[in-house]
Amino acid sequence: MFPPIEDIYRLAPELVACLFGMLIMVVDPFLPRERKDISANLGLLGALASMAAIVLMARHPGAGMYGLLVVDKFSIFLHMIIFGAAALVILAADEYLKQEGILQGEFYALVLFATCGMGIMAGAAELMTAFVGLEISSISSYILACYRRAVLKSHESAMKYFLLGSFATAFFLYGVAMVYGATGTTFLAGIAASAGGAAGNQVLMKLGFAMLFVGMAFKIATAPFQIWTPDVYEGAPTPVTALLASGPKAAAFAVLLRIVFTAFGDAGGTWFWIVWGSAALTMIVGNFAAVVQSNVKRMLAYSSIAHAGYMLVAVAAAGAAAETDSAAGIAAVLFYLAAYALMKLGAFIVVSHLGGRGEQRLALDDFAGLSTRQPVTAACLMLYLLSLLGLPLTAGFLGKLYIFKAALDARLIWLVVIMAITSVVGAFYYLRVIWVMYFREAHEELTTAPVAPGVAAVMVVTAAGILVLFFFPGAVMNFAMQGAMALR
Amino acid sequence: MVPPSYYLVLSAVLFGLGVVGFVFKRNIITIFMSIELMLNAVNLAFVTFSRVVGNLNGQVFVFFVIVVAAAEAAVGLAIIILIARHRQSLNVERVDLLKL
Amino acid sequence: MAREGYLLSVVTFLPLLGSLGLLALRGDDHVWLRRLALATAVANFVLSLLMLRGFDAGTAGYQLEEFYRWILWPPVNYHLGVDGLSLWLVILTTLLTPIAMLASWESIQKRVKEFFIMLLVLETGMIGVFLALDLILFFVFWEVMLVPMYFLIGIWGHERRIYAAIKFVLYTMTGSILMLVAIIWLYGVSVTGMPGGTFDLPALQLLLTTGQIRLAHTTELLLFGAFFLAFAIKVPLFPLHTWLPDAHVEAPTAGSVILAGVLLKMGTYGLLRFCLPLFPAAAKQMAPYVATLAIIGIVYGALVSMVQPDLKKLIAYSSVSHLGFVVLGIFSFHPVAIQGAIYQMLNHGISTGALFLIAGMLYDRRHTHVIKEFGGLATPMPAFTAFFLFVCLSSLGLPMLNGFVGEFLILLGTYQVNKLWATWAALGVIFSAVYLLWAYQRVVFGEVTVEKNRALPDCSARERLILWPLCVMILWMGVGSPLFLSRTETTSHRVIEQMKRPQTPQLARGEPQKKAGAACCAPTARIATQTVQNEAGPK
Amino acid sequence: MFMLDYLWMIPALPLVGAAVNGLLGGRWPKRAIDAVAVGTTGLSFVAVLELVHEFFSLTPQQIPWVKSYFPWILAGNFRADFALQVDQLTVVMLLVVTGVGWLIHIYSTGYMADEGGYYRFFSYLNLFMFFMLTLVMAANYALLFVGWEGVGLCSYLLIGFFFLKKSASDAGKKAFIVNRIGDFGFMLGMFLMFKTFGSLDYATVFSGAARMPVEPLGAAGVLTAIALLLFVGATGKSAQLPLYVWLPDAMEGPTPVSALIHAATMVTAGVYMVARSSVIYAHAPTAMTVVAVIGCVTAFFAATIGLAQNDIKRVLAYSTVSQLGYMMLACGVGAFSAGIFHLMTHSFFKALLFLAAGSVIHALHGEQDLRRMGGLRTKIPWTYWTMLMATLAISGAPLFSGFFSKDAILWKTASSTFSTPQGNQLLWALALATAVLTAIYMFRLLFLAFFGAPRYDEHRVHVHEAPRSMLVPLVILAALSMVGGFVGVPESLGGGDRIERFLAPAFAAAESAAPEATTEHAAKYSHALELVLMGGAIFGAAVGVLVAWRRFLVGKPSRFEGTALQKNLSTLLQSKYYVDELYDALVVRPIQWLSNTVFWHAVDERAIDGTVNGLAGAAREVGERARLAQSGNTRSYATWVVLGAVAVTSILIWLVK
Amino acid sequence: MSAQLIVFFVLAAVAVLGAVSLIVARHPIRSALSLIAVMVALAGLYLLQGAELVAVIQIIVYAGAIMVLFVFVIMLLNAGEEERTNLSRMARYVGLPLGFFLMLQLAWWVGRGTSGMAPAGGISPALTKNLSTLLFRNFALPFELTSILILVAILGAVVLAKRER
Repeated sequence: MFPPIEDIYRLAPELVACLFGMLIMVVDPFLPRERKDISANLGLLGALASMAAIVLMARHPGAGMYGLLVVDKFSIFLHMIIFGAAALVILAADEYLKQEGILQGEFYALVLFATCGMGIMAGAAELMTAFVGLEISSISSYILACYRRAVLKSHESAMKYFLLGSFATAFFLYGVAMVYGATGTTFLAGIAASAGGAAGNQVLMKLGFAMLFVGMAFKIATAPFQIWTPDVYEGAPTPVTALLASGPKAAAFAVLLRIVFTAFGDAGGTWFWIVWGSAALTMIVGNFAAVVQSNVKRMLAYSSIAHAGYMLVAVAAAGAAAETDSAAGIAAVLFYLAAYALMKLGAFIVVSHLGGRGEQRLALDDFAGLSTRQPVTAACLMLYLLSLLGLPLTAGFLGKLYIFKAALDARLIWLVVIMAITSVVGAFYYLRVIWVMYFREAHEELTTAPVAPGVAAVMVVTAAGILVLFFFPGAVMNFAMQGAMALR
Repeated sequence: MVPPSYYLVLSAVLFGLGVVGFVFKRNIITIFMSIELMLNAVNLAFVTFSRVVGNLNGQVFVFFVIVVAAAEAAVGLAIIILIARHRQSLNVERVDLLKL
Repeated sequence: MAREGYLLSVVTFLPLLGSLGLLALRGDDHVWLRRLALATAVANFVLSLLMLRGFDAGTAGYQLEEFYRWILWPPVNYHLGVDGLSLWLVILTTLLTPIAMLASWESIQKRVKEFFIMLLVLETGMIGVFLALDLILFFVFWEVMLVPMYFLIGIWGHERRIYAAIKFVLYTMTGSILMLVAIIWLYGVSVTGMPGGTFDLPALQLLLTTGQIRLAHTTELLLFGAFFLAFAIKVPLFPLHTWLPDAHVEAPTAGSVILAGVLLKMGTYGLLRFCLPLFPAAAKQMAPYVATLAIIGIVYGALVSMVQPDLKKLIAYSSVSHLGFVVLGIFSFHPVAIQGAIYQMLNHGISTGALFLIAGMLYDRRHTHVIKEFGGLATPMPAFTAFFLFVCLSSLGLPMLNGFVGEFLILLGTYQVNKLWATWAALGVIFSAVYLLWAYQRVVFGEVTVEKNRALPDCSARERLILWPLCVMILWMGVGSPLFLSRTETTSHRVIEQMKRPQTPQLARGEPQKKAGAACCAPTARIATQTVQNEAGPK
Repeated sequence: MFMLDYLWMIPALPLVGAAVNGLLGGRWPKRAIDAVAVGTTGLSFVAVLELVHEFFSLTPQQIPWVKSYFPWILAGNFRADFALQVDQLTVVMLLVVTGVGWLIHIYSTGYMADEGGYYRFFSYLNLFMFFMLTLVMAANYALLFVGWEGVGLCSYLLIGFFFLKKSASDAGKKAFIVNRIGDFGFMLGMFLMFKTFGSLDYATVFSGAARMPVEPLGAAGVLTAIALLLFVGATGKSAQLPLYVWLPDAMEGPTPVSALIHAATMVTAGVYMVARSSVIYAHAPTAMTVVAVIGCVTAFFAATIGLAQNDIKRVLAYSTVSQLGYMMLACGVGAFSAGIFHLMTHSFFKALLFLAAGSVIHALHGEQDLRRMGGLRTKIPWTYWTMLMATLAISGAPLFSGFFSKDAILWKTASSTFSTPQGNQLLWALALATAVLTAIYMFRLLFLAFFGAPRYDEHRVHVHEAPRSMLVPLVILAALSMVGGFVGVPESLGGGDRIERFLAPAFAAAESAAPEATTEHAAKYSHALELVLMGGAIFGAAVGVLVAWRRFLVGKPSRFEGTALQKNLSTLLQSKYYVDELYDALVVRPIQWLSNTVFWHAVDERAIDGTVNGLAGAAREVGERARLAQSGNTRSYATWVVLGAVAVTSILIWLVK
Repeated sequence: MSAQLIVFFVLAAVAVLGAVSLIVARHPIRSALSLIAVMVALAGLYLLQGAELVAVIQIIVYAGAIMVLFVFVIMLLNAGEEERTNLSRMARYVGLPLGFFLMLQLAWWVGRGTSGMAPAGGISPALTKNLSTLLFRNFALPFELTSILILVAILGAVVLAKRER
């Protein structure tokens, strides 16, 4: 009756995360105000421990929990991204929470729970499981978004995220129902097996897929479902924004990719054009809207939309190449996800550090002369921006390279051209931040708090990661490739 | 013997009404209600389909949906309370500090 | 696998090393910052001269090659090599960098540390561009160079520096991003001829010339277009030139020197290195249009430069005109003309570099580039006047000075191919005299009009130290051209050689099939790739 | 055979002088500078004499004697060596250049004694010698072009020597640029030559050209094209129509410069070049005709202007243009040796004229206006006498050098076989008219300057004879202009016409290509006829002198005087036919307008930059539009989601099959 | 026209009307009540399809617990009449039409797609036993996860409701 021990191993990271989450919930209330850092350390420890647990999980590949969950290279790769992101966020959040003076213990617990949910999404081989995982991560994120309870913007972002999020989830659920109705199962493999039955089922399948896509596209934030992103990202506490930008996106991509390639793989034609259009629209909207932003945080939000678009290009490429091989595209997505997580996390964390108390310092002008005030911070931020821009010596460049390659192999010339042009547009706003930091003189009253150790650590890790991913992409790319293979 | 498609059409209609409600309502709470309406529609579809495809998974899913709905309700209402506390209005259109 | 020492790597990365050294120094220790930077640059110059020793003028192919694997999939390699084309350009770079440093010895006072770091990083980038034989590696250097240049203009530039800097970067990126796409596409094509494909330039060249891979005509045109756009912007070719005047006027002296001296050459270098050998058919088809643009550039640039009130702008537009000659020479596909083009690249680097240095010296004294502000400088600054004249003469192509040899060869070669082009282009020879002599007259001749100028100091020892080497080079290259040309000879012929394609269409697969995409993804195929890669690496 | 092996020393010596003076002269005393400058040129003159001596010991097969030193340009199939050559033509030129050049150097030491930038002046002058010698000794067109442009540079520098004067630097610039226009043609000529013969070496080119058929009159073949293109260069360098405009302005330079560069040597480079390329021209009668006509018209045209100028140097300048026209005419009618002959004599008397004029100016403390001179005959006798000799020579007084050379040209023009007899007669008539005019304006100059009452303020200006350093050259040159002609006494006067026979081998190829003189042609143009025409020429000169005497010395106004026609005519002449104004209006201004208004502001700033910035603006516009979607209103957001859902479902259901 | 069909139509009518009144009602309480009505009607439909357990839970948990929570909050905030602002032209002129269009599209295509469908014969009746085996064995993972979900919800409620310090 009790599931075999291997299944426990297969769930190891999630379990560890949850255990630590609960532990924090138990411990935190008993901690005096000034010793809250214990729960911070516990959180960090939890994240790291669950990262370690990934190894345990990796040792037991294959389906588990009656086929609801699958451990493959794909899932492992995403686990690393997700839990890594969580660890970094927790690392950096400490300073933020202190300066904002908001209660901390629950924060880390929630981050861990959210991560757990994302982990489930990454490994889910069945739609309902994915859905539950999705809900866990979403609900935790709603709360996190609302974490600055004294701040109206924070509520607002939480409210918008919550309303629209559950709206989208409803669509997702409806899609699940349709697919279930059409195939009699919600197991991805099963769907693939029984797809394409009677004509009627075809309609249901199509509706089902459409709804599932809406749900996932919403989480990934691709046009026209990107609409919530800027507001939520801006309103949420910046570390949370960092998490939102990296973790859930990766998890949602995991689900989308599984749905698209495992469940609907052979029906490539049916969804290709949707992805195509959405990708093009997303890149355009994201990049152009970012040009006119004066709030750096919001600008980064738009840029993350744009990057979702880039990744979608790779998905489209994989789709176009579906009948022969889509590994290249999927691998490109995975690699880009990794790179993207690094640079976005880094950028948002630095921004949260610079934002100062109450996030008052997010306007572009507040970054003036940063290069003289905090050279290293400025240099790191520049690195992230250049990476987002896709300049060489950064992971972003190789990411773009792989996406371009996949897209060109799939002959998506126009998508490539759009991507190229829009990424040049990207230069506009990334460079603007750089020149404000470096070319403008700081106006006097600007003073930035010294970099907290946590933030420093995050900057080191992310910056190093970005460079390493450029100079030695071999291992990562190999892993991504195998993960991609695992999907088929 | 009622053909399943009747149920499904009904669920579709309810779902659609939920969507319309979301777009139409201004009061945050009622908007949330229309989401609940959509979830209910989904449940109906699940139950019906489970009857059609001949396994009980659908009904099991209904439980999950309900639990999720509950959780969402708890959190959502909490958020709504916060909003209501800080600005004496539940009109969703008045909540637009974040824009452009 | 050819491994002939590590000289090229050393030459490429020594400046980077130096910049790291600078990082270690204290920011306010200007003296030692300058000294260390200069020492690095000079050392690099000496090292680069060592290339001449190992370089055999007789062999056409790449020499002193270095080849290491970098990324397994797609197979990107660290592949350096030098040939007649890149040899002198590298030396030009290593020569101009220390000179640029000396030029900014005193004029740069804020953020000295960053300044010299940027210069050194820039040098690494430029040398890398000239030496890289792997398309991706090339592109990496090509893009990396943007950043330090962006900063040089943006931080140490003059009034409208921001606009200039951003304009510069956006212009360049627009071209280069498309080039990246084209590179990847080319890789995709290469897969059809070689399992796993390759980004390696010699390998690609071999595949193309032996007909193992063929480009469908439209494909070739598109790829050519993408590459050409990137390079044409860099050159800059009319009508893509408008970033140049702004960038030059706003950049600090050192920036302008490097920009005019080396960066512009990357465009023409790229044309010679990639556009012609890789896409001959397209190049031939487009030649008339390109030549027309080049000629327009020559005349147009000269005329516009004639009426510039700002000395630096004037020189900038003259660059447009001069590089028009180079492009024309390249696209006449005549060995003599190509020789001339290569030579003209070097000449322009030295002469225009010197001109900008001179403009910089005026700026140091009077903090303006406006010609009206000067006049009659011959009285207070005789030595300066002499240098200025000498450089002007070399720039307007007086025989026995370097400029003439280049222009003459270009026109001579072009004339053999197309009389009309050469005739129109030769007009530039007249106009160059007009604008340079006119500017010269307005600056140095006549009575001193502005009181401030009456007591201007003549060239300091440092400034003489900067200008003398350049003047010597100018004369030397004007009289002893064979020394240089003999080493570019084989290269220029090889370009023509590489433009040949086998006529019999074996495996006329223009487009890379999706299979190709697949093949290079399968791990097994990837291993195969590498094995092939190793033989196919440097040929 | 020392000199023949070390030809390079001849140009190298002045170069050394130039370098030494230019780099070190600044800190040296005048004496040292003189020593270097005069010494080096003198040495190269001596070297030339030695060379000539050795030259006569060469067998005809060894001529032209070519020595190649080092390759200058090597590229593909193009090769240009630093190679010098010597043949009869070169010898004459060398003697003229170094000889006259040396004299003028000596003269300058006196003339420039109290000018600033002394060392600069001499280093430029030496540099000029170097380039001029390179020009005449070059063994291929590329190297010739080096000298060609080099002398242009030096003339630019020397004209603008007094750089404080705007007019001076302007004149220098004008000279260089106008020459560049000529060089444009010259370069194209070289390119075409290379395309045709695959080389620019004289040997290859000439032998190649000699083998090609003569192109009929009126035909425009390759050789004609080459010849005409080269001639464009010649018009620039030798101040022929339409590019003569720079020469008069060039008088802004110091007088010795005018004497050396703008009278004796540089301006004759064009003539030399045409003569050097005689083979090519001989094969292109069309080109020949053009050359002849241009030369002849220039001669007349310039002479007319010379009549009305008041600046002593400008008069001489226009006379130079006119005399150069003669030489071109000679070349044009195939009388290359006559052309060179006149080139030589002209270099004597014209140099003398300038130097003498210089001495006059020197005496009057820089006064150049003829209207403020007069009665100098007694005050500066040496100058007067030497100048008289020169004037007689140029006016073609019998037995003076000018007489023989000019007469040779006139006769050859009349008897040319290159164009139709009518054509010849026309050219001859015009040339004769020019001769008359020459006599008039030269004697006008003489009378106005040296005769009559002094028209300058005698209290301030006390006239004094020039120092010996200036007089010696005057005297030597005077002697030369008197006797110099005897190397070319025509057969008709029982002379051997030595120079023609000496130069014959240099133009042999050209001669052979020239149309065969038919027997009746030979009969028609007999010695008798030649003597008759000669008489005509002498008579014409006499008339000219008389007119000048009557008008400017006696001062008796003719009936013609005072008429409206005369007034307009004289203003027209005084303002030199408004040619400069014409060029300014037709060429200079339009180009400036085009560059400034159209190209720079309209195209560059509006069109191109406008587009670029417009694109940037457009990006912002799109951004503004895109952000409008972010109304901040959740209902709108929901609408977007619904929109998406509808789109996706519809696409899947309706579009995807 | 069997009895079942009649019952179905009655319940369906109730559901739809309830939904409509949920939308049109100005006062939140009325909306809430109408939603409850919908739920009850749906519970009836579940019964009609032999899904007793679901029906019961629908009544107890959904209509009972969750909706009570809603009503409670409405009371707590004593939210009054909804003000029908129209700040979003988008929603008014695009959103509503599209919403209806989506409804019709779904209804139409689902109807067509499932027209042929008949209940699969011989299925294991929805006995609580069978359900629980599914729930506690095959779907144990999501089931356990829901516990975390609840935990998160509680945590969230705590965090958000806790008074500012």
